[in-house]
Amino acid sequence: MKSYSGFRFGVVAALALSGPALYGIAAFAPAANAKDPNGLEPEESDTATIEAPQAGWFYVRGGWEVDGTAIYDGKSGKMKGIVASSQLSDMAIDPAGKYYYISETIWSKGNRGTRQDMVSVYDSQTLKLVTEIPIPSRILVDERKQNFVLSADGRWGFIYSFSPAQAVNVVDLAKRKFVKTVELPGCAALIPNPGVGFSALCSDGTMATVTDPAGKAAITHGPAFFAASDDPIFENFAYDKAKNTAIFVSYTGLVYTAKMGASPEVSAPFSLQEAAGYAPAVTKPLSVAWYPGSRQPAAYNAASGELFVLMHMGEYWSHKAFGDEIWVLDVAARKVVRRLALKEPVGHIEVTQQAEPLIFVNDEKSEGMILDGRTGEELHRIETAGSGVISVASGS
Amino acid sequence: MKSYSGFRFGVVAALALSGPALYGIAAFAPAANAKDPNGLEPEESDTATIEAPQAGWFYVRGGWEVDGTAIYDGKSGKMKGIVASSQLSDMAIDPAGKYYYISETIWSKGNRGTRQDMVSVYDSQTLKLVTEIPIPSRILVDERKQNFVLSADGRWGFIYSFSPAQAVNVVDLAKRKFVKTVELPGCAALIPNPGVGFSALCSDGTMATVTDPAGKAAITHGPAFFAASDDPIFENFAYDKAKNTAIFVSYTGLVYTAKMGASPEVSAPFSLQEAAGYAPAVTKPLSVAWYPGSRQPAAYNAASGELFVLMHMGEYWSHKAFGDEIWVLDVAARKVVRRLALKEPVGHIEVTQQAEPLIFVNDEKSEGMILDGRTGEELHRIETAGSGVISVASGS
Amino acid sequence: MKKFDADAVCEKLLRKQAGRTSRRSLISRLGIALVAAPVFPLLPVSRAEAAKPDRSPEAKTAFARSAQTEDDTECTYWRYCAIDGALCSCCGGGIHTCPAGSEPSPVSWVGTCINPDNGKAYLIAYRDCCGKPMCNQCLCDNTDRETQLYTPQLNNDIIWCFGTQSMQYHCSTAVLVGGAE
Amino acid sequence: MKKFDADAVCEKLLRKQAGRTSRRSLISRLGIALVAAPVFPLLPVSRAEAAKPDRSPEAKTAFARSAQTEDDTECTYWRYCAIDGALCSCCGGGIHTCPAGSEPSPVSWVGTCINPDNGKAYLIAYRDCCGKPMCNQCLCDNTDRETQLYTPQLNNDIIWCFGTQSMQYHCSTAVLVGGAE
Repeated sequence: MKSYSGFRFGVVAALALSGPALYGIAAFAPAANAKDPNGLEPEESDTATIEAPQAGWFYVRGGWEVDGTAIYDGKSGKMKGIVASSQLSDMAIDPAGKYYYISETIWSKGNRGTRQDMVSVYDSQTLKLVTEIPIPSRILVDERKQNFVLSADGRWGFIYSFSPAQAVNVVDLAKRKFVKTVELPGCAALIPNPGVGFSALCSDGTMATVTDPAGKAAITHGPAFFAASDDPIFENFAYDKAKNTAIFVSYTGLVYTAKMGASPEVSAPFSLQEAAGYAPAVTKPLSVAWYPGSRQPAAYNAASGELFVLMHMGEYWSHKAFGDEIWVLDVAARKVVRRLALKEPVGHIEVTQQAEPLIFVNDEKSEGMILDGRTGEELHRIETAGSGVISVASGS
Repeated sequence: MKSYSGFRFGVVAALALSGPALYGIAAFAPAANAKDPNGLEPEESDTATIEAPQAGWFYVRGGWEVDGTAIYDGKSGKMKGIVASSQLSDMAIDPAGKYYYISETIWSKGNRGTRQDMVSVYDSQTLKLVTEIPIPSRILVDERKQNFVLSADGRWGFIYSFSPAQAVNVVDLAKRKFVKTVELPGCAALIPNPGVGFSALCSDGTMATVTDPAGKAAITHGPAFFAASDDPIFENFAYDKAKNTAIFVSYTGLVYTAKMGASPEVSAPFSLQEAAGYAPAVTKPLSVAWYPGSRQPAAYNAASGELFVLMHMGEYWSHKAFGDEIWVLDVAARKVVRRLALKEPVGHIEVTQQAEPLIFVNDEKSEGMILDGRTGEELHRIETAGSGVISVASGS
Repeated sequence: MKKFDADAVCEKLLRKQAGRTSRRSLISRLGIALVAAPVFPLLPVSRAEAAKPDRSPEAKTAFARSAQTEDDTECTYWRYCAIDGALCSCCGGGIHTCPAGSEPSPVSWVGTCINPDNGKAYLIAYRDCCGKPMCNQCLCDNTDRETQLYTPQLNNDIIWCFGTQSMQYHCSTAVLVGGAE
Repeated sequence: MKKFDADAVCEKLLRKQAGRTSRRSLISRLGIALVAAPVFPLLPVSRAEAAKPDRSPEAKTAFARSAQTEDDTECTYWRYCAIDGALCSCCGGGIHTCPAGSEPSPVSWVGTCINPDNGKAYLIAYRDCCGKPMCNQCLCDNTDRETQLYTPQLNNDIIWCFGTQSMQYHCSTAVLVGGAE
């Protein structure tokens, strides 16, 4: 019987055309009604749309070999959809909430053929590709969010490039075209600088500021303020939009804040460990202490002014070690106000910009955990959530 | 210091050009000698070559999201290299040992753009891409070796296509060009048929034989011999080159042999379970028995005439369940001569064509295990070996 | 176990399709399969057995005996008796809804699943949603009456993305097509 | 800790390169970085400290204290103090040999690693082998003196495949360039 009906089904299957193309499908009379949340009427296929970016959503990159950036609703822990994103791509979210921008590099034959660098533009509600904006180049590196940032008004996209010359490609997102390449030797980690352009951290310990990047693109360097090779600052900085202030953490746990502007002013640093009642951590070996670390070590909630830092016990130069605790730093008070223990070490952290924030962390095995931002209580656990960097839509 | 020397190193690093391009590197005087297997002299970069396909090698596809087909030496358990192979690709090995052929489908922009179907030709010793042979189409499905087979002399490649019409694309591998498409409705699983063309299994329970596929491509069907939907034959057949015989196993464990030729002759089947002293397994529910199953359930060693079948306890329609034991069937004697217990369930099995064969099995977590073909003793365990289908170079 | 009239359905479907041009190339390819179909001899056992559906507990597969009708984000949901892949219900879509940005394939493999609430069998079309990276949520691989590539419409390994803009596999839906009796 | 003359080396390397055309475009890009280099002020602390290398056990990193010289297929092999990725020694290649079909990148990030047998520091070039799918064997991520992208030559996350036919990352080698003193 199965060989018979199976084969005949095949003909039907090959013709079971979906959706509006086919109403003939109603020719099947549904069987008697029975309890089922989905009903037992013949159905048509359709496609969902989703809301514009929400304050409670997390965006999680799949990982090295896993394409896509999954959107999770923090409250329910459910997936909303996936933004297509290829290996080593970076995502930026339109501040107006209309688009997701993916900066990516695709070869015409997978691992060979013609290199194609582009910003792929996705509609935020249909998640459909709107257009591609070709760009000349970009850096190929994983686990970074600072290689593709937007101006506060969403007009300009700044894409870091390393060929191996260091530069920034400027894209006009309104006109959807590449504008120019600004050479920026010795610097990386693009920092928003509203009304000015953008800034970056440099290997000479300074911050560089690029004024009018789409125009004259003047580059100025402030004074050296950190030891770029001795005690590097994690590129994974935080940014407080309302205060127009960037917050940095160094490998030893020095916390710097920078008031952005044409000439950013950097504060004298303070020690994260001292803020928790410990001695400051040092750069020399054989000194075991709590250090910040992992792939995405810090996240910031502007509403509370709290910085969430992944910490682990170790020696200096263990800056990629996964975090065993989250230290919650009140940046203004220079005080660690909470320490949240983690059930297992995690490699990335992000926090929503809500008054009662949610935390997302993930580990090497792609396990994602949504935690209460105050208590650290685990609210949801998501298998194969993605093992890459985590983003949130910026708060208002 | 680090910031200083680090920066200056950068300049050096950016200029540390490799290999023959740069002898200036000898300007560094090596430090005093000390014990080290690799020496302490300045070195130049080079690239390895490997031997032509060896009887003791295994070829393991990475898996769904993992590109590449890794070559492992069975004796040492070491990787020899990787043949580039993209998602859903199939590999065939040139019987003369000169080339690896990858039948693959690549879009010009990853998940979008122009579809490109091709046979990519790799030199077996340099593993470099020699050329690409465009073909019109191929099936997109994972976990199969029967969708790309070669003629015994290596002249012709037969590539299964499903668009959703069923067909076979014939490629002239000597002239490196696509020849023609042979429509083959209702059939799949390409079986070598030396001197004739190829054969295939069909949904009507017959075997189809395509004579002179590159020429007139005449299709004949033999009598129906299996119940294609009731008790399907696993496509993962075995083939004995010396005897020109194909060996098939059905979901319930019926074993068929087919003497290939212009009109293949299929034997009456026997029960694998009976061959092990059990009652034959059945198709009806609630009957728990040992069933064959998994993704690549059977492998054959022609020297001993032994078929290695992955078996699990379960009910009918559990044909994808991973194997807990390997049953070694002496096909001619119709007797299960050994049962090898596995430490954990595995999804694929392959065996070398040596007089003292080695077995390769792998699991969902990409763990690869090399076992002694007689005792089942674990000789090597390879982490992230690949989770896809396993191949060996065909014996002489 | 299934006795709807496939020939009549095919004819209806074809007539509906005849006037449409957008899927013409697809149809012409399908035409091949249709024309070829009558060539295959049907096994004599088939018609006899088809006349006597047996829905007794003893005739149910292991899947059917433990299937439920409450939660379509679990592999045990009754319609998933032959699904393979990520459940669209876990990926921002639904039982017959593709997640945003993906597109349902017009052709699919099928299963015949028994609803435990009423004991009746239904024809389920497992339409893949295509054009987004694989959704790695709720991976299931159920295999009731699942066969090999020579019977493709009953094989759940094939990437069933035909006639879609992109053939990238995203997730699978389980669309109720009708009663299978 | 390191005191070889980088300027002199650079000059030598550049002179060697001048007559070659195949890598011209690469060189011209490198030119940018070289020209830009002198602009950066050097931190005053640097020169003073650089004069006093300290190789006492107390000055060794955790990696250096447990490094070995016997087995280059282990992450603890001394040269791997700042490697990130798959060891080519486990992938059919060797400590300075790319596996068949892959190609060494002419540029790389570097590490300064201490050989425990003689206590001396060496400059190691971590040249990526490119053009084959990622080799998933012997994955290591050691981070002695590893920094961020603004100091790219000391960053081990970048795909260091420049001037190669394909930029696909396959595995990493640890080529001994010379003594770091």
